Formats: sequence, C-alpha cells, structure tokens
Amino acid sequence: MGKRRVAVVGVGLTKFVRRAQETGPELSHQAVKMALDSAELKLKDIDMVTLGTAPDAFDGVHMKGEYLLSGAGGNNKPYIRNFVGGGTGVFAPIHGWMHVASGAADICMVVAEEKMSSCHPHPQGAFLTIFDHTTEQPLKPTLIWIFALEMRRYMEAYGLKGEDIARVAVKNKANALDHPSAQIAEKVTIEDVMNSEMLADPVHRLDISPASDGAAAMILASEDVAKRLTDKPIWLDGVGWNLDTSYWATKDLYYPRYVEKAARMAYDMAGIKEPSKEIHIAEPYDPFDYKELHHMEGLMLCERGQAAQMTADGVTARDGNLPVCPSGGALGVGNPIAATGLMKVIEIYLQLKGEAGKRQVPGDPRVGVAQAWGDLMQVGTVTVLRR
Amino acid sequence: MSFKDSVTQTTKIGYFEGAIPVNYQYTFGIAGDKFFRTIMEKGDFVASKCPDCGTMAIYPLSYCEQCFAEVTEFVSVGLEGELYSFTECHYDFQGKQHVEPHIMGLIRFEGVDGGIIHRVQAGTGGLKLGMKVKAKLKPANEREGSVDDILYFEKA
Amino acid sequence: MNERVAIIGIGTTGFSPVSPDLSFKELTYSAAVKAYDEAGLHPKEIDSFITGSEDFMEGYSIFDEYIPDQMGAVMRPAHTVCADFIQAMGMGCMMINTGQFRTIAVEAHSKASNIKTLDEVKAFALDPVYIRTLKENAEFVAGLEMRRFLGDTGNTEEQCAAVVVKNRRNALMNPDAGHGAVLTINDVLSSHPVSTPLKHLDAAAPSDGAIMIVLAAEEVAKKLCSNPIWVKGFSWFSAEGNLWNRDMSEAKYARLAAKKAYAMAGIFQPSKDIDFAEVCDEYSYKELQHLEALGFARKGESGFLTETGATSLGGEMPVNTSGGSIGVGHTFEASGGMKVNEAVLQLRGLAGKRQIKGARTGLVQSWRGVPTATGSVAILSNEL
Amino acid sequence: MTIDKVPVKGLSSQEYEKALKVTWQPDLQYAWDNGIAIGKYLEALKDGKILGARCEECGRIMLPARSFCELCWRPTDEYLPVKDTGVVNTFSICNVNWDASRLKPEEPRHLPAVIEIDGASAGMGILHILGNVDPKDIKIGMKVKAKWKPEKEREGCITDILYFEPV
Repeated sequence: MGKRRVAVVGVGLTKFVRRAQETGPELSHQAVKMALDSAELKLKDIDMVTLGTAPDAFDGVHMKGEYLLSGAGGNNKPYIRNFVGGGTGVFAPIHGWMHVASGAADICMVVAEEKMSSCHPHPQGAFLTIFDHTTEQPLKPTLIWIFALEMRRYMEAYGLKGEDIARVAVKNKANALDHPSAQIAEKVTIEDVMNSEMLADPVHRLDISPASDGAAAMILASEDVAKRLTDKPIWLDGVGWNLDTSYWATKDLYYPRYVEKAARMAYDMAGIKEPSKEIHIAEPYDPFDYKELHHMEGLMLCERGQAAQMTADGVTARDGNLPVCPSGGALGVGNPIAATGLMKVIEIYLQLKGEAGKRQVPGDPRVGVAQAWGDLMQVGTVTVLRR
Repeated sequence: MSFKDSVTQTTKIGYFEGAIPVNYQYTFGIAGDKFFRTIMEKGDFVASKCPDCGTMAIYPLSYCEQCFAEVTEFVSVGLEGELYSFTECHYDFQGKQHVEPHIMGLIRFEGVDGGIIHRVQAGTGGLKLGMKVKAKLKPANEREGSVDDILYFEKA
Repeated sequence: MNERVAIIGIGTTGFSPVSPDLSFKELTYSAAVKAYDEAGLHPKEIDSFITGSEDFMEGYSIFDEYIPDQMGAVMRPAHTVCADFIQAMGMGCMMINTGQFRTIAVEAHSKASNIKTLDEVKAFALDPVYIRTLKENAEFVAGLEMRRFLGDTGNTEEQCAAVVVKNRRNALMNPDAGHGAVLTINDVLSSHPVSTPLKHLDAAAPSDGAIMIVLAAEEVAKKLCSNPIWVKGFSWFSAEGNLWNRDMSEAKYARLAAKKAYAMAGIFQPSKDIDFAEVCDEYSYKELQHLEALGFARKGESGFLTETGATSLGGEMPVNTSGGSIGVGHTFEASGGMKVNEAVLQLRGLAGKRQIKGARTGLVQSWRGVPTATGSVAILSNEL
Repeated sequence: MTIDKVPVKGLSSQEYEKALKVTWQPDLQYAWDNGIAIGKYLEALKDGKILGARCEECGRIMLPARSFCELCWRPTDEYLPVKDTGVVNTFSICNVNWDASRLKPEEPRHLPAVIEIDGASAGMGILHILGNVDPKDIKIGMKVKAKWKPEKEREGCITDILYFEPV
C-alpha cells in the first residue's frame, strides 16, 4: 500500500471524432474544464498537472506536451508529460497517482489528448518509424503488419477462427451506442466483420478501431481532500506497468507477458489475489478486437486461451458476469490513443459510482480494472479502481 | 567502454540514414478560425474575452487561461500595438541563411494578454522597444486565411 | 513528502560533439553500467526506471519502445517522461516517496549528432498555426527574449559574452567537456549574428552523451553507499505555454521552481546556503536570467556579478564550473543530467582542478529550450 | 453525475474542407550511428551472413547481434554467424502499403513474417518478408531460406536479403 491513498474525484471527456476543428490545446481544455466542473473545483485548486499523449508524430508538433500545456491547465504549475506509447492513457493516471501518493500534490490533474487527424492524409504514415530504423524500416513495414502477425500467432496458439474474434467487435461497437463520446458505434454482425475489407490477413477493416481526435481528463486527490469533496470516493488502489524488450520479434507474441507482469504489480498493491473472482468489471485495451481477448488473458481474468469462449458465452457482455468494455472500447467509442486509455479508466470510475447511465452494468460492481497496451507489443499499464 | 570489442578504425565507423516521412494538415481551431476570418473579412484583429473574469487574450483562445471558462466572445483590438521585443533573424527554419535578415517582433495590445509575433519593417528611424507599430495587411481580395495575410508591422 | 532520497550511483559517457563509434543503445548502456556498478546493484535490483526523451530527437515516432534493453529494464516497470533529466530525477524522488519503490534508475542521453535536420526539428516545436508558419529559425524566440531581458534589466551583451568566456574556460578543466576554449569577450561579440542580439558564440553547440543515476531511499542509501548525495529539494514549473504570452524579462518558471525547491530543502538565503550552482546556459543570457530568477542576483545585477568574477571558480558563487552547456555541449534532455553529474563530483570532492573547496550544497537547474518556458530546480547536498 | 453530453462536435468531410487549415511537411532526416554490434550485423549481411551474438552466462545466441546481453547485463562474448534458414513463426498477407494506401489488384501482396532463424536460440526471430511462394501455401512452421541479392548489389542492409523462400 502506498503511504497515501489516492481517489478519483472528477472526470471529463470530449466526443471522439474523426476530425476535430479544435486544436489540441482546445480539445484538452474541453476535457479539463469538464473534469473541474464535475469535481466543483477551480483551476487554481490544482497543485500539479501530468499529461499523457502518444507520439508527437500524430499531432505533428515536436515537444507536444509543451504545445498542449496551456489547454491542459499547466500554465504556472508543475507540469510534466508522461509517455509509454499506446499504453499512455492508462499510465497517465498512474503518473497522477505518483504525484498524489508521494505527497507532492494533494490534487493532481491528469490529462490525455490525441489529435490524429493532423497527420495527413492518414496517421498510418507516422507508424513506419516505430520499427527499428536500421534492421526493420528498410522493409517498409506498416503498423498493421505487427498486429496481423500477433493476431495470427494468437489464433494459431488456441485454434481460434476469425469469427471467434469478430464477436468482440460486434459487442463493443454495440455497447458504444450508449456512449455519448462514441465515434463509430453501430450494430454490426459477425458476418459484417468477416466480410469487411481484408487489410492484412487475418485483420479485416472492422477488426480495427478508427483513428480519432479527442481528449480526456481526470482529477486525483489525496484521501483527506477526496473525503471533503465527495461522500463517494472511488479509490485508485492498484497501479502497475511493465515494459518488455525492444526486440519484439524475439519473443512469442501469442501471450502478452508484459500485461501479466503489470497486472500482478497492480493486483499486489490492491490486495487482489484471485482476479477472475475479485474483479467485477474490466476495460482492457481493444484497438484491435483480438487485443481485448489477449489482454483479458494477460490480466488473468480467465485461463489462457479461454477469452474467446467467454465472449461467445456472453460472460463479457454488459449484462454478463464479467462485463468487458461496457463503454464500447476503442472499437466503438473511437481510438484517440492516450485519450482512449483514460476514457477506459473513466468508464470504470463511472460504473463503480453507479453513474454510467444507459451503460450501467448490473450487480453493483465494486472493483474494476482498466488496462492499456503500447509500443511494439511491449507495454502493459494497469489500474485497479475500488469503491 | 563497457564492451568486449569496440570500433577502433575510422573506416569501420558506419551510420544508417533514414527519415520520418510525415505530412500534416492543421486546423486553426475554434479561436484561430475566428481570428483569421476577421482579418479576411474585416481587416481587423480580435482578442478573446472571458465571460467570467473579463481577461482578454490575443492570439484569441477558446478558453480563458486565467480561470479556464469557455470563451465565445471576441472583441476588436484594432491593428495598432506596441513593440514588446524584436530580433533580426539571420536564418530560416531549415538553417539556411537569409540574404537580408528578417526582423521579427512581438507586438502587444493595450489591456490584452499575449500578443502577435510577426515580421516588422524597421523604416528609417529604426526600432525601439515600446514604440507604437501598426499592422499592414494584404489587400482584402488577396487574403486567404493565413499568417501571411498580415504583411508586416511598421511604425504607426 | 518525507522520505529522503539520495543519488547512490552515477554514470556518464562524457560529452562530445559526436559519438560515431557507439549506437544510442551502446552509449546509454555505457553510462548505465557505470551507474549500477557504483551503486553496487544489478538492474534486477532496481525497482523502476525512467527515461527523459523526445521522439523527434531520436528519429523514432515512439521512442519509448527503445528504452528498456540498454537500461537493464526488460520486463520491468519503466517509463518515459518527455521532460528534462532533472524533472525525471524529481519523478524518481516522488516514486520513492509513494512507499512502493526503494530504488529508481533515471536516464537521459543525446544523439543530437544523428539529426541531419536539427533546425527543422526545433522549428517543428513551434505553434503550427501562428509561429512555425512564419518560417523563421526557432532561435528567433531566443533573440526576442534576449533583447527584452537585456532591455528590462540593464544587463549588456558584453556581460552575456562574459558568461561564454567563463564557461568555455571552465570547460578546459573538465575532461567530460567537449567545448573548452580560451576566448575573449570580443571573440563572442564579433561572432556571426544568429538572431540579434544573440550571436553564434552565445549559443551552446549540440552534443552527444548519456547519463544515468541510481536513486535510493534513505535506509538503502545508507547501507549501500559511503558518499550518497542527497536530493534535498526539487521542483519544476512551466510558465505560460504560449510564447507570445510571456514576460520575457525574467525566467518565471525558474523562479517558481526555486521557491518550491528552497522551501523543501529549507533554504532561506540562496546565496549563503548554497555553495555553487549549475544553471542552464543553453544561451549565454539564460545564465544571467536564471541567476536572477534563482535569487542569486537581484534584477539587473547578474551581468555585473559575472563580469566581476563572482560566478567564476573561486568567486562567491561559482556558476557552471563544469563549463555549462556552452562549455560542455548542449545535450537537450540530458543537459540537466550533465549538471547533476557536476554537482555530484563537486559534492564528493572529485571535481579535480575545478573543485570548490568544502562544497556542501549545490543547486542544479535546467530549462527545456526554445520554445518552452518549462524548467526545473534541484538542491543537492553531501549532508543529510 | 452521469455524463450524457460531451463537448466537441467533429467536422464532416465537407466542413473539414471549408475549415481554415495549414499544411506542413517537415524534413526530418537522420543518420543513426550503427555502433559496434549493428555495424558488424550490417557488414555480415553484405557478406551474405546473418550475424548473432552469444552470451556465455545465459548461453543465448541473440539476433540481431548485440554488444551487450540485456538480461545478464554484461557484454556479449562472441559475434557469430547463424544460418540463413529458419521457420515461419507467424506471417500475414497484407493488402496495404505503409501509408495505408491499398495495393492494386495486379500488385503482389506483401508477405511479412517473423522468422525464427536456425542456429540462434529458440524463439529468436527477425522481421522479414516471404517470397517466391503462393500466399495460400504459407503455413506457420514452414521451413524457409534467405534469398540473397547478388553479392555485387549488397550494400550492408537488411534488404540484402530479398526475401525468405520455402526450402
């Protein structure tokens, strides 16, 4: 246990859209303002700010954190940017946790922003240079390669079919119909997914989340401040993260061992011994549909190789025994990378508070986990929230 | 060094070349759109004005940096301001030397936070900190919604 | 925060204009080996790892992918802050203060020599709508600020040149420095204008190098290390994010950060309580501006102090005995680390010819460069 | 407080066309130092060899060649060529280019694969592409061999191997 318990006391979220007119700082402001209002706080009440945002190559500004700082409420405050690739959105509140648990701040603003539409004509172009500049980039790799390679390895390991995985996209896109931030919520069928354009076998277009613009914010506070602000604090009781080797092709992609290690770190801190029993609701990162299954296994919410069956059995549906991505996830709400991760933590917060509206899961959940993944199949970031 | 072998000959030194091949298209944002459309349509500068604390800011913002309220009111501040600082810039963004240095200035407007950064014409009297300067805009029919709709600032 | 934190191991490759025999991984590994060796720890015994870096300085869209191996951080909790080394070090201190971590490794490095288009990268940090579109060199921002700073404070270009002369001379005594030289005030004043009043020799040259430190909680530090250097106080601040909105007569971020770091360290009179300072001198005028913001000089007096030798080695408040970024070379996010390295050497009595006798408490300070107004301050001491 | 309304509307394609915008194409060029290990790796490729490095402590033979063992935290002990054959660990049949544009129907599909290289430690794979194979016939576990560029055309680059083809 940290020396100081940390609570979530306010959240804010923009709509996720394909193209925002707002600049990155303007998007950030919208989320921060909403979080301040929800906690009934003023900007001057914020002691420190930490901002998570994925590559500079999306928004198209070197030192993007400095560019966003005015809109993130960082003017004349201690302000820092954290960055663990695609895992950043869930890492941002972990960074905020460090600020508050250490005693450096009593109230910390956590911001996550991404404006991928600036990268023109498509953010894919920014992904060529995620691969090793000398030993891989000359092969002209695309982002989809690495997902297709991982998805096939995962399917091979457990004998899964595309249809088993497409079910995740169907569930999440439908869940998102009830999310006010959703960009591509829709009713689709397994056939729709399987018949959508084959981009990189086995990945179809509808297996993938879209590129998006959006921002999210979350206010974290120390125990005494939180109790003053709310009679229903939601505690950030466990945090974990882990980074695997850069040599991604030298490990078996079928299982995200880095997610497991991150989860173990978070569960240890939160005192969770049997995750599949003690966790009531989960928001694993789902930029691709198979990733949700992959991550459920890494989070030890089920036995390895069983996540697809659980999905088929309806266990992970919003009214199932273990609702997974009741928000609609990246597949349904949209995927402005860092903002998506924080959106997931926000969803757990709202669900535990009983304030998720039409998305509220039954059964009065008390413990939830949100997770993101990042880099070249390397990063796991995990937060455990408790009412 | 910390290795069993090292590179010990200049001829064995090697490097690998590459680039980050990206392109961008940036929207001007809610406030930026307003700022440049006002230049295009009215030949005027606008500042944003906070509904709560009254703070005015230029370049305009869609939020108040002081109190974080959303800002939807934009007010004219005219084309005349005060030269807060200036510099003769000898190189362009790629590091190429200008044939003649460009003078860049930060121009502040009375009662308004922030300012405009743009080219300044020295004129005959030279430049001084605090002198009054005025923007020279492109002819109305040539403005297209870009920083270059402002040609430069000159002595007012 | 009440857990006291110390630096128990430090490693650097030294700093040089180029480093063509090593990859960025090998460069960082070299620094890390030294830091862990000095701390007497295997990286497996380190609880968490932090890197300070920016993607476009490395030439990757997601540099975080490439940080773990050379720090010994594979399958470990490691993260990137897009921040200066001293901010990263502060985050490390905060992590130890959560009670969850006892040892943290902090790393930053520069391979600026590998960037063929450094001017483009710097310009790419400018606001894409209002400022970058003017297509000027990013250093015009320093020119604007320098003129207003000199105008408002009465400091002079000659006094800025005196900073350059001092720092490059100090660097002659520093085997880790790449830009030691004996120059005159006139050499600086007559160097080619970059963005007036800023001249070529007023600006630190980009350099390569890596630095790592190992931080430990008090009881670990006392057990493992005979000469721990304590982080007595630290802070970082950002002033106005938009550069057109700043008071250019002062370095507000440094003033705010110093105030907080001093309070944490129990410093009431900086000039008396602190024995030496390593401040950011990416541009000569920045050293003066920072001395005023940190409370070492009153407004307008920093130039005079420099001219009269008060900030030279042997003066009342030696500043940048390392040679600073101007004398050592500017290593971007690692530049704060270079300054931490100097402070550790001074506080351990290992600074050789440039040793300040009896140094007990030093200040290190950094700024993230154009176009930012973000900087950090830390107070280091060899006494708990 | 339930979140039922969120800010930001988003622009339709038409609205986006009309919005004021500015374009920028940064010129971001680099020349990365190869250093010790990758320098040797590239040189070996020019000689038609795939170079690994061995760590005596863990016994691993690693790819690509490394000057230090990141797990044992010590310098590697030996650089040695491994074979230029291997096994397909996973693969894809890709219909899009790196910039998300689509391949034309008549263009050959891209066939990326992770290939576990013979002679390196188990699981040590590299990213490369497959060639001289009907995509339908590719299987995980398939044995493949490097198809090298003619010696004169090699330049010390991973593309000195044109592709891996079935044995």
